[in-house]
Amino acid sequence: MFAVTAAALLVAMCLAMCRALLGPTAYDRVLALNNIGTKTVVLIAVLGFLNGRPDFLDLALAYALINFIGTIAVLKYIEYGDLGAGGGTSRDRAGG
Amino acid sequence: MNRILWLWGILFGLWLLLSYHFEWLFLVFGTATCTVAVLVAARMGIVDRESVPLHLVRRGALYVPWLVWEILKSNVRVAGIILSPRLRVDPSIVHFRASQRTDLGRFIYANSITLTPGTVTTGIVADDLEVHAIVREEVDGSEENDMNRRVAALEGEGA
Amino acid sequence: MREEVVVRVGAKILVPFIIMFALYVHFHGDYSPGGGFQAGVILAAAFVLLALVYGLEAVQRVLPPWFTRMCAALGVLIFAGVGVVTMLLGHNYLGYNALAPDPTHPEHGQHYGILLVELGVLVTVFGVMVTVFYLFAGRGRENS
Amino acid sequence: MMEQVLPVLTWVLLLSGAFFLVTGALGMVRLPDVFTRMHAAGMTDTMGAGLILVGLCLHSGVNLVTMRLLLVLAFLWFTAPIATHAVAKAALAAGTEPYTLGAGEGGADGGEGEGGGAP
Repeated sequence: MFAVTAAALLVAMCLAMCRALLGPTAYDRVLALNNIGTKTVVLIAVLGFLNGRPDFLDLALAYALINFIGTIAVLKYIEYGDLGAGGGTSRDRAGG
Repeated sequence: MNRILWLWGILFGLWLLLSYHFEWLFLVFGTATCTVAVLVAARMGIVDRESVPLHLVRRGALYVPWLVWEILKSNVRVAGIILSPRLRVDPSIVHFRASQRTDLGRFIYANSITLTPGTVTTGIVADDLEVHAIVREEVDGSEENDMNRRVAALEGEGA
Repeated sequence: MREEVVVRVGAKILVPFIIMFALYVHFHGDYSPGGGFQAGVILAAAFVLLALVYGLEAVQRVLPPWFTRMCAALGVLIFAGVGVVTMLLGHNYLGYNALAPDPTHPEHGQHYGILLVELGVLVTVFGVMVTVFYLFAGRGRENS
Repeated sequence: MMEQVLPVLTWVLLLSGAFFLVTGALGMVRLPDVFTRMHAAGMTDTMGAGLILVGLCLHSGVNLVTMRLLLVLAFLWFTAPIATHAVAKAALAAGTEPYTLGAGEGGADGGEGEGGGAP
């Protein structure tokens, strides 16, 4: 049954990848990438059970973390054009 | 100061659960680890009422099961929309007034709205929540009002 | 992104847990997948998240650039230093058995030695990652 | 009693989780614009991941693996709405027009204009 779940995950990842490739706006692509990342986290957990060695879960946690921070970083870069900007939404927009 | 100690305790408890080695060496490592984490957080000035919401724990335990049930219901609804042959979407942006008094309360309310598929919080300005809904009719405000009331109650009187 | 309530509160709650998790990954390198490299990356990610939310200046006040550059060098020093210490104790370079306080259990020396070497890796990776992020995020800042 | 129920329950949870995952991914492809796709993405983040991880928990019984699975689940449910909110807010701030019924072409125009102007 883990194999079935893993297959469903792969199918879902392919569909999300289509959206990442097609996506008309940059935000579609970011959303699809974040979604693929979430599915990868679940896939890591399922594959651990499939192999009978469920000790990859620390990796799943680390991956979820990097996925989240990566998404925030990409969005900040698109929105501000500057990864290190401080506060002040309107001020930064006016400056860039 | 009290919050710093609580944060340390929570981190150390999580360390023990993750590690599950009780030799002295690992206990020393755990102590050092949690101290470093708390020191960095304290120097950044991010240990306060918002980041260590101790006052929410008891009432939060009742809120989470309700939220999970809401998520389940709205998931089934959105799955129905997506799987129906002709997409019955009628997206629109609606505004809600959040009656929570603190940023933490608004954080919980906004995230609860986003977690239930069919509604996504797109912006918060003071107590005005901008919400994108996938079907206009289904967001008549009754469920959101219920959620709003529950989160405000979760926040309690002390806020 | 300090004004964005959701991102700011979320980051505030997460950062202490990320730092704790990073060091957990380091200290349990021999029981589960992980070790110094991953731990360094996760630890750096905590500071990257802080810099994304609070801005570069706020983080550099807590973690100045000279400190991260020093970390990058210090880690190599720890790594090589462990090797030199084992040589001074009369074993090979990085011959961990020399570190065992109890000669009947040389595997303890292995454990301590690997932890120390991994600590060097952690410090170096952390220093380099944060330095690279500082350079990227601060790019164009000096010109304007 | 429990020995017979538990595997069946695990199956049900894993399969329904897989169903929500694939439905959500299908929604990502079918729905018309980035804001509506967020709802589909939210489905995979909440129920898809949630049901599968809880199913794995039931399979493994009460031990350290369960604890870690629940930690992964808590982390996902904590960060997914923050990321989705950030995407929505950034898209709106950049001037992406949300798709609405009856104004489908206007919405598409706004989307493409945005794609060119984002950087």
